[in-house]
Amino acid sequence: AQELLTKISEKCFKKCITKPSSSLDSSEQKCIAMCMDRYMDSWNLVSKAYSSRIQ
Amino acid sequence: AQELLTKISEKCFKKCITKPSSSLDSSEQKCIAMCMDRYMDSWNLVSKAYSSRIQ
Amino acid sequence: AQELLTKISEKCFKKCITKPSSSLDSSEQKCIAMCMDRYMDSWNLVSKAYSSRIQ
Amino acid sequence: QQRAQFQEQINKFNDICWETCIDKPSSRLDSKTETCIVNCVNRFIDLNLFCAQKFAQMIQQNGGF
Amino acid sequence: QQRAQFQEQINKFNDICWETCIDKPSSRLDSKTETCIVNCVNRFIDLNLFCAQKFAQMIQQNGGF
Amino acid sequence: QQRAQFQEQINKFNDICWETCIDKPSSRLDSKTETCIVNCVNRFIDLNLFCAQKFAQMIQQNGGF
Repeated sequence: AQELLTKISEKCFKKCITKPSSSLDSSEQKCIAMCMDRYMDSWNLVSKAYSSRIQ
Repeated sequence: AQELLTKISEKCFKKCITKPSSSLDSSEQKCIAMCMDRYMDSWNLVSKAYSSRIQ
Repeated sequence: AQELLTKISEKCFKKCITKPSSSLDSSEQKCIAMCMDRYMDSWNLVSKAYSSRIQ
Repeated sequence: QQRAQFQEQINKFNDICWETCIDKPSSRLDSKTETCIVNCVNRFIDLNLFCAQKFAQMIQQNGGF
Repeated sequence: QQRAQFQEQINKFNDICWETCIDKPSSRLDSKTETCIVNCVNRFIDLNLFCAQKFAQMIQQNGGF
Repeated sequence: QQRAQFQEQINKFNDICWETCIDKPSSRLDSKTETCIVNCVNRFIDLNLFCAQKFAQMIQQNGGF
Protein backbone atom coordinates (compact mmCIF):
# COMPACT_ATOMS: atom_id res chain seq x y z
CA ALA A 1 0.00 0.00 0.00
CA GLN A 2 2.93 2.34 0.66
CA GLU A 3 4.15 1.79 -2.88
CA LEU A 4 0.70 2.55 -4.26
CA LEU A 5 0.55 5.78 -2.27
CA THR A 6 3.97 6.77 -3.62
CA LYS A 7 2.80 6.12 -7.19
CA ILE A 8 -0.37 8.16 -6.63
CA SER A 9 1.62 11.11 -5.30
CA GLU A 10 3.99 11.13 -8.26
CA LYS A 11 1.31 10.65 -10.91
CA CYS A 12 -1.07 13.23 -9.44
CA PHE A 13 1.67 15.78 -8.88
CA LYS A 14 2.51 15.53 -12.59
CA LYS A 15 -1.13 15.80 -13.64
CA CYS A 16 -2.21 18.55 -11.25
CA ILE A 17 0.76 20.77 -10.32
CA THR A 18 2.36 22.14 -13.44
CA LYS A 19 3.42 25.45 -11.90
CA PRO A 20 4.00 25.09 -8.15
CA SER A 21 2.91 28.27 -6.32
CA SER A 22 3.02 29.40 -2.70
CA SER A 23 0.13 27.11 -1.69
CA LEU A 24 -2.15 24.41 -3.10
CA ASP A 25 -5.01 26.47 -4.54
CA SER A 26 -8.55 25.10 -4.57
CA SER A 27 -8.45 23.99 -8.22
CA GLU A 28 -5.24 22.04 -7.55
CA GLN A 29 -6.78 20.42 -4.49
CA LYS A 30 -9.85 19.45 -6.49
CA CYS A 31 -7.64 18.03 -9.22
CA ILE A 32 -5.59 16.00 -6.71
CA ALA A 33 -8.72 14.56 -5.07
CA MET A 34 -10.18 13.56 -8.45
CA CYS A 35 -6.86 12.23 -9.67
CA MET A 36 -6.52 10.04 -6.60
CA ASP A 37 -10.07 8.69 -6.96
CA ARG A 38 -9.55 7.94 -10.65
CA TYR A 39 -6.19 6.29 -9.92
CA MET A 40 -7.90 3.99 -7.42
CA ASP A 41 -10.76 3.31 -9.88
CA SER A 42 -8.19 2.41 -12.47
CA TRP A 43 -6.27 0.25 -9.99
CA ASN A 44 -9.41 -1.70 -9.13
CA LEU A 45 -10.30 -2.12 -12.80
CA VAL A 46 -6.80 -3.33 -13.65
CA SER A 47 -6.91 -5.69 -10.71
CA LYS A 48 -10.22 -7.19 -11.88
CA ALA A 49 -9.13 -7.47 -15.52
CA TYR A 50 -5.82 -9.07 -14.57
CA SER A 51 -7.44 -11.52 -12.13
CA SER A 52 -10.04 -12.70 -14.62
CA ARG A 53 -7.34 -13.09 -17.29
CA ILE A 54 -4.91 -15.21 -15.26
CA GLN A 55 -7.55 -17.56 -13.87
CA ALA B 1 17.48 -12.11 -19.22
CA GLN B 2 14.20 -11.65 -17.33
CA GLU B 3 14.99 -7.99 -16.87
CA LEU B 4 15.75 -7.60 -20.56
CA LEU B 5 12.42 -9.21 -21.45
CA THR B 6 10.63 -6.82 -19.08
CA LYS B 7 12.35 -3.85 -20.73
CA ILE B 8 11.42 -5.10 -24.21
CA SER B 9 7.77 -5.47 -23.22
CA GLU B 10 7.55 -1.98 -21.80
CA LYS B 11 9.43 -0.29 -24.63
CA CYS B 12 7.57 -2.11 -27.40
CA PHE B 13 4.17 -1.58 -25.77
CA LYS B 14 4.86 2.16 -25.80
CA LYS B 15 6.07 2.13 -29.40
CA CYS B 16 3.42 -0.18 -30.87
CA ILE B 17 0.19 0.02 -28.83
CA THR B 18 -0.99 3.60 -28.65
CA LYS B 19 -4.71 2.77 -28.59
CA PRO B 20 -5.33 -0.65 -27.05
CA SER B 21 -8.26 -2.38 -28.78
CA SER B 22 -10.07 -5.69 -28.29
CA SER B 23 -7.18 -7.72 -29.77
CA LEU B 24 -3.65 -7.33 -31.11
CA ASP B 25 -4.27 -6.58 -34.78
CA SER B 26 -1.82 -7.72 -37.45
CA SER B 27 -0.10 -4.34 -37.79
CA GLU B 28 0.47 -4.23 -34.03
CA GLN B 29 1.85 -7.77 -34.08
CA LYS B 30 4.18 -6.84 -36.93
CA CYS B 31 5.30 -3.74 -35.05
CA ILE B 32 5.98 -5.74 -31.86
CA ALA B 33 8.02 -8.37 -33.73
CA MET B 34 10.11 -5.67 -35.46
CA CYS B 35 10.47 -3.69 -32.26
CA MET B 36 11.75 -6.72 -30.42
CA ASP B 37 14.25 -7.57 -33.17
CA ARG B 38 15.50 -3.97 -33.28
CA TYR B 39 15.76 -3.86 -29.48
CA MET B 40 17.94 -6.97 -29.56
CA ASP B 41 20.02 -5.54 -32.44
CA SER B 42 20.52 -2.42 -30.40
CA TRP B 43 21.35 -4.44 -27.29
CA ASN B 44 24.04 -6.37 -29.16
CA LEU B 45 25.47 -3.19 -30.67
CA VAL B 46 25.56 -1.48 -27.26
CA SER B 47 27.19 -4.54 -25.77
CA LYS B 48 29.90 -4.55 -28.44
CA ALA B 49 30.54 -0.79 -28.21
CA TYR B 50 30.69 -0.90 -24.43
CA SER B 51 33.00 -3.93 -24.37
CA SER B 52 35.47 -2.43 -26.83
CA ARG B 53 35.46 0.85 -24.89
CA ILE B 54 36.16 -0.58 -21.45
CA GLN B 55 38.94 -2.91 -22.59
CA ALA C 1 26.58 9.97 -3.50
CA GLN C 2 26.86 7.27 -6.18
CA GLU C 3 23.12 7.45 -6.73
CA LEU C 4 23.27 11.22 -7.08
CA LEU C 5 26.05 10.92 -9.65
CA THR C 6 23.98 8.40 -11.61
CA LYS C 7 20.99 10.77 -11.60
CA ILE C 8 23.16 13.68 -12.76
CA SER C 9 24.54 11.65 -15.64
CA GLU C 10 21.11 10.59 -16.85
CA LYS C 11 19.49 14.00 -16.46
CA CYS C 12 22.35 15.90 -18.08
CA PHE C 13 22.68 13.43 -20.94
CA LYS C 14 19.01 14.03 -21.74
CA LYS C 15 19.37 17.81 -21.51
CA CYS C 16 22.68 18.19 -23.33
CA ILE C 17 23.16 15.34 -25.82
CA THR C 18 20.23 15.17 -28.20
CA LYS C 19 22.23 13.96 -31.21
CA PRO C 20 25.29 11.98 -30.09
CA SER C 21 28.21 12.60 -32.46
CA SER C 22 31.76 11.27 -32.71
CA SER C 23 32.96 13.30 -29.71
CA LEU C 24 31.67 15.65 -27.02
CA ASP C 25 31.94 19.03 -28.72
CA SER C 26 32.69 22.16 -26.71
CA SER C 27 29.07 23.32 -26.54
CA GLU C 28 28.03 19.93 -25.19
CA GLN C 29 30.83 20.03 -22.60
CA LYS C 30 29.76 23.49 -21.54
CA CYS C 31 26.17 22.35 -21.28
CA ILE C 32 27.14 19.32 -19.17
CA ALA C 33 29.23 21.42 -16.79
CA MET C 34 26.40 23.95 -16.34
CA CYS C 35 23.81 21.21 -16.02
CA MET C 36 25.81 19.52 -13.30
CA ASP C 37 26.29 22.79 -11.38
CA ARG C 38 22.58 23.61 -11.64
CA TYR C 39 21.64 20.09 -10.58
CA MET C 40 23.78 20.47 -7.46
CA ASP C 41 22.35 23.97 -6.80
CA SER C 42 18.89 22.49 -7.08
CA TRP C 43 19.85 19.57 -4.83
CA ASN C 44 21.10 21.94 -2.13
CA LEU C 45 18.01 24.11 -2.42
CA VAL C 46 15.71 21.08 -2.17
CA SER C 47 17.67 19.82 0.78
CA LYS C 48 17.32 23.15 2.59
CA ALA C 49 13.60 23.52 1.80
CA TYR C 50 12.88 19.95 2.86
CA SER C 51 14.88 20.26 6.09
CA SER C 52 13.19 23.49 7.16
CA ARG C 53 9.78 21.97 6.38
CA ILE C 54 10.14 18.76 8.35
CA GLN C 55 11.61 20.43 11.45
CA GLN D 1 3.89 -12.42 0.29
CA GLN D 2 2.04 -13.70 -2.78
CA ARG D 3 -0.39 -10.86 -2.13
CA ALA D 4 2.53 -8.38 -2.17
CA GLN D 5 3.71 -9.79 -5.50
CA PHE D 6 0.20 -9.52 -6.93
CA GLN D 7 -0.06 -5.88 -5.81
CA GLU D 8 3.33 -5.08 -7.30
CA GLN D 9 2.17 -6.53 -10.61
CA ILE D 10 -1.06 -4.50 -10.48
CA ASN D 11 0.94 -1.35 -9.66
CA LYS D 12 3.06 -1.90 -12.75
CA PHE D 13 0.11 -2.59 -15.05
CA ASN D 14 -1.82 0.35 -13.64
CA ASP D 15 1.18 2.62 -14.16
CA ILE D 16 1.36 1.70 -17.85
CA CYS D 17 -2.39 1.79 -18.48
CA TRP D 18 -2.83 5.07 -16.62
CA GLU D 19 -0.26 6.66 -18.93
CA THR D 20 -1.88 5.05 -21.96
CA CYS D 21 -5.53 5.83 -21.19
CA ILE D 22 -5.80 8.88 -18.91
CA ASP D 23 -5.08 12.36 -20.13
CA LYS D 24 -6.62 14.62 -17.49
CA PRO D 25 -8.37 13.18 -14.40
CA SER D 26 -12.13 13.93 -14.48
CA SER D 27 -15.09 13.48 -12.13
CA ARG D 28 -15.51 9.83 -13.09
CA LEU D 29 -14.06 7.14 -15.37
CA ASP D 30 -16.25 7.26 -18.48
CA SER D 31 -17.00 4.03 -20.33
CA LYS D 32 -14.48 4.83 -23.10
CA THR D 33 -11.68 5.15 -20.55
CA GLU D 34 -12.81 1.98 -18.76
CA THR D 35 -12.71 0.07 -22.05
CA CYS D 36 -9.27 1.50 -22.76
CA ILE D 37 -7.96 0.31 -19.38
CA VAL D 38 -9.38 -3.21 -19.69
CA ASN D 39 -8.06 -3.51 -23.26
CA CYS D 40 -4.72 -2.12 -22.15
CA VAL D 41 -4.33 -4.80 -19.46
CA ASN D 42 -5.27 -7.57 -21.87
CA ARG D 43 -3.10 -6.34 -24.76
CA PHE D 44 -0.14 -5.88 -22.39
CA ILE D 45 -0.55 -9.48 -21.23
CA ASP D 46 -0.82 -10.60 -24.91
CA LEU D 47 2.35 -8.66 -25.72
CA ASN D 48 4.18 -10.17 -22.75
CA LEU D 49 3.28 -13.69 -23.85
CA PHE D 50 4.17 -12.93 -27.48
CA CYS D 51 7.57 -11.52 -26.52
CA ALA D 52 8.37 -14.28 -24.04
CA GLN D 53 7.71 -16.91 -26.73
CA LYS D 54 9.75 -15.11 -29.38
CA PHE D 55 12.53 -14.52 -26.87
CA ALA D 56 12.70 -18.22 -25.97
CA GLN D 57 12.92 -19.08 -29.70
CA MET D 58 15.73 -16.55 -30.20
CA ILE D 59 17.75 -18.01 -27.36
CA GLN D 60 17.26 -21.55 -28.65
CA GLN D 61 18.21 -20.64 -32.22
CA ASN D 62 21.27 -18.60 -31.33
CA GLY D 63 22.34 -20.46 -28.24
CA GLY D 64 22.11 -17.15 -26.36
CA PHE D 65 21.40 -13.60 -27.45
CA GLN E 1 21.82 5.00 7.58
CA GLN E 2 19.37 7.76 8.46
CA ARG E 3 21.60 10.02 6.41
CA ALA E 4 21.31 7.63 3.45
CA GLN E 5 17.53 7.66 3.77
CA PHE E 6 17.53 11.45 3.87
CA GLN E 7 19.69 11.64 0.75
CA GLU E 8 17.44 9.17 -1.07
CA GLN E 9 14.45 11.35 -0.23
CA ILE E 10 16.24 14.48 -1.48
CA ASN E 11 17.23 12.65 -4.67
CA LYS E 12 13.58 11.82 -5.32
CA PHE E 13 12.34 15.34 -4.60
CA ASN E 14 15.11 16.88 -6.68
CA ASP E 15 14.29 14.54 -9.56
CA ILE E 16 10.65 15.69 -9.59
CA CYS E 17 11.39 19.39 -9.05
CA TRP E 18 14.15 19.42 -11.66
CA GLU E 19 11.68 18.09 -14.24
CA THR E 20 9.05 20.59 -13.07
CA CYS E 21 11.19 23.72 -12.90
CA ILE E 22 14.20 23.40 -15.23
CA ASP E 23 13.87 23.55 -18.96
CA LYS E 24 17.42 24.21 -20.18
CA PRO E 25 20.36 24.50 -17.74
CA SER E 26 21.77 28.04 -17.73
CA SER E 27 24.73 29.83 -16.16
CA ARG E 28 22.95 30.22 -12.81
CA LEU E 29 19.64 29.48 -11.09
CA ASP E 30 17.62 32.68 -11.52
CA SER E 31 15.29 33.75 -8.71
CA LYS E 32 12.21 32.56 -10.63
CA THR E 33 13.65 29.06 -10.89
CA GLU E 34 14.71 29.09 -7.23
CA THR E 35 11.18 30.05 -6.19
CA CYS E 36 9.79 27.30 -8.40
CA ILE E 37 12.03 24.69 -6.75
CA VAL E 38 11.22 25.77 -3.19
CA ASN E 39 7.49 25.87 -4.00
CA CYS E 40 7.76 22.51 -5.73
CA VAL E 41 9.26 20.88 -2.63
CA ASN E 42 6.60 22.37 -0.38
CA ARG E 43 3.64 21.59 -2.66
CA PHE E 44 4.91 18.03 -3.14
CA ILE E 45 5.03 17.61 0.66
CA ASP E 46 1.50 19.12 0.90
CA LEU E 47 0.27 16.73 -1.75
CA ASN E 48 1.87 13.75 -0.01
CA LEU E 49 0.17 14.65 3.27
CA PHE E 50 -3.15 15.28 1.52
CA CYS E 51 -3.02 11.93 -0.30
CA ALA E 52 -1.88 9.97 2.75
CA GLN E 53 -4.82 11.33 4.75
CA LYS E 54 -7.36 10.64 2.02
CA PHE E 55 -5.89 7.19 1.49
CA ALA E 56 -6.22 6.34 5.18
CA GLN E 57 -9.87 7.46 5.08
CA MET E 58 -10.54 5.31 2.00
CA ILE E 59 -9.10 2.22 3.63
CA GLN E 60 -11.12 2.81 6.82
CA GLN E 61 -14.37 3.38 4.91
CA ASN E 62 -14.00 0.43 2.56
CA GLY E 63 -12.13 -1.92 4.86
CA GLY E 64 -9.37 -2.09 2.20
CA PHE E 65 -9.12 -0.66 -1.30
CA GLN F 1 27.49 -12.58 -10.96
CA GLN F 2 29.89 -10.30 -12.85
CA ARG F 3 27.98 -11.34 -15.96
CA ALA F 4 24.74 -10.19 -14.31
CA GLN F 5 26.31 -6.83 -13.49
CA PHE F 6 27.53 -6.46 -17.08
CA GLN F 7 24.06 -7.23 -18.43
CA GLU F 8 22.48 -4.75 -16.05
CA GLN F 9 24.88 -2.08 -17.30
CA ILE F 10 24.06 -2.92 -20.93
CA ASN F 11 20.33 -2.81 -20.15
CA LYS F 12 20.73 0.69 -18.77
CA PHE F 13 22.84 1.94 -21.69
CA ASN F 14 20.49 0.34 -24.20
CA ASP F 15 17.49 1.94 -22.50
CA ILE F 16 19.02 5.41 -22.84
CA CYS F 17 20.34 4.92 -26.38
CA TRP F 18 17.08 3.35 -27.59
CA GLU F 19 15.22 6.47 -26.43
CA THR F 20 17.88 8.71 -27.98
CA CYS F 21 18.22 7.00 -31.36
CA ILE F 22 15.04 5.06 -32.22
CA ASP F 23 11.85 6.81 -33.19
CA LYS F 24 9.76 4.07 -34.79
CA PRO F 25 11.05 0.48 -35.10
CA SER F 26 11.62 -0.48 -38.76
CA SER F 27 12.57 -3.60 -40.68
CA ARG F 28 16.27 -3.19 -39.92
CA LEU F 29 18.71 -0.88 -38.14
CA ASP F 30 19.93 1.45 -40.87
CA SER F 31 23.54 2.68 -40.73
CA LYS F 32 22.52 6.10 -39.46
CA THR F 33 20.78 4.53 -36.47
CA GLU F 34 23.71 2.18 -35.86
CA THR F 35 26.10 5.14 -35.80
CA CYS F 36 23.78 6.96 -33.43
CA ILE F 37 23.74 4.01 -31.01
CA VAL F 38 27.52 3.52 -31.04
CA ASN F 39 28.08 7.27 -30.57
CA CYS F 40 25.45 7.33 -27.83
CA VAL F 41 27.24 4.61 -25.85
CA ASN F 42 30.58 6.35 -26.21
CA ARG F 43 29.30 9.85 -25.40
CA PHE F 44 27.41 8.49 -22.39
CA ILE F 45 30.63 6.92 -21.11
CA ASP F 46 32.48 10.24 -21.78
CA LEU F 47 29.80 12.12 -19.88
CA ASN F 48 29.98 9.68 -16.97
CA LEU F 49 33.73 10.11 -16.70
CA PHE F 50 33.46 13.89 -17.04
CA CYS F 51 30.82 14.11 -14.30
CA ALA F 52 32.60 11.70 -11.96
CA GLN F 53 35.77 13.79 -12.17
CA LYS F 54 33.96 17.09 -11.65
CA PHE F 55 31.99 15.57 -8.80
CA ALA F 56 35.15 14.41 -7.04
CA GLN F 57 36.60 17.94 -7.39
CA MET F 58 33.44 19.48 -5.94
CA ILE F 59 33.51 17.22 -2.91
CA GLN F 60 37.20 17.97 -2.31
CA GLN F 61 36.75 21.74 -2.64
CA ASN F 62 33.64 21.96 -0.49
CA GLY F 63 34.40 19.13 1.92
CA GLY F 64 31.07 17.60 0.87
CA PHE F 65 28.25 18.81 -1.36
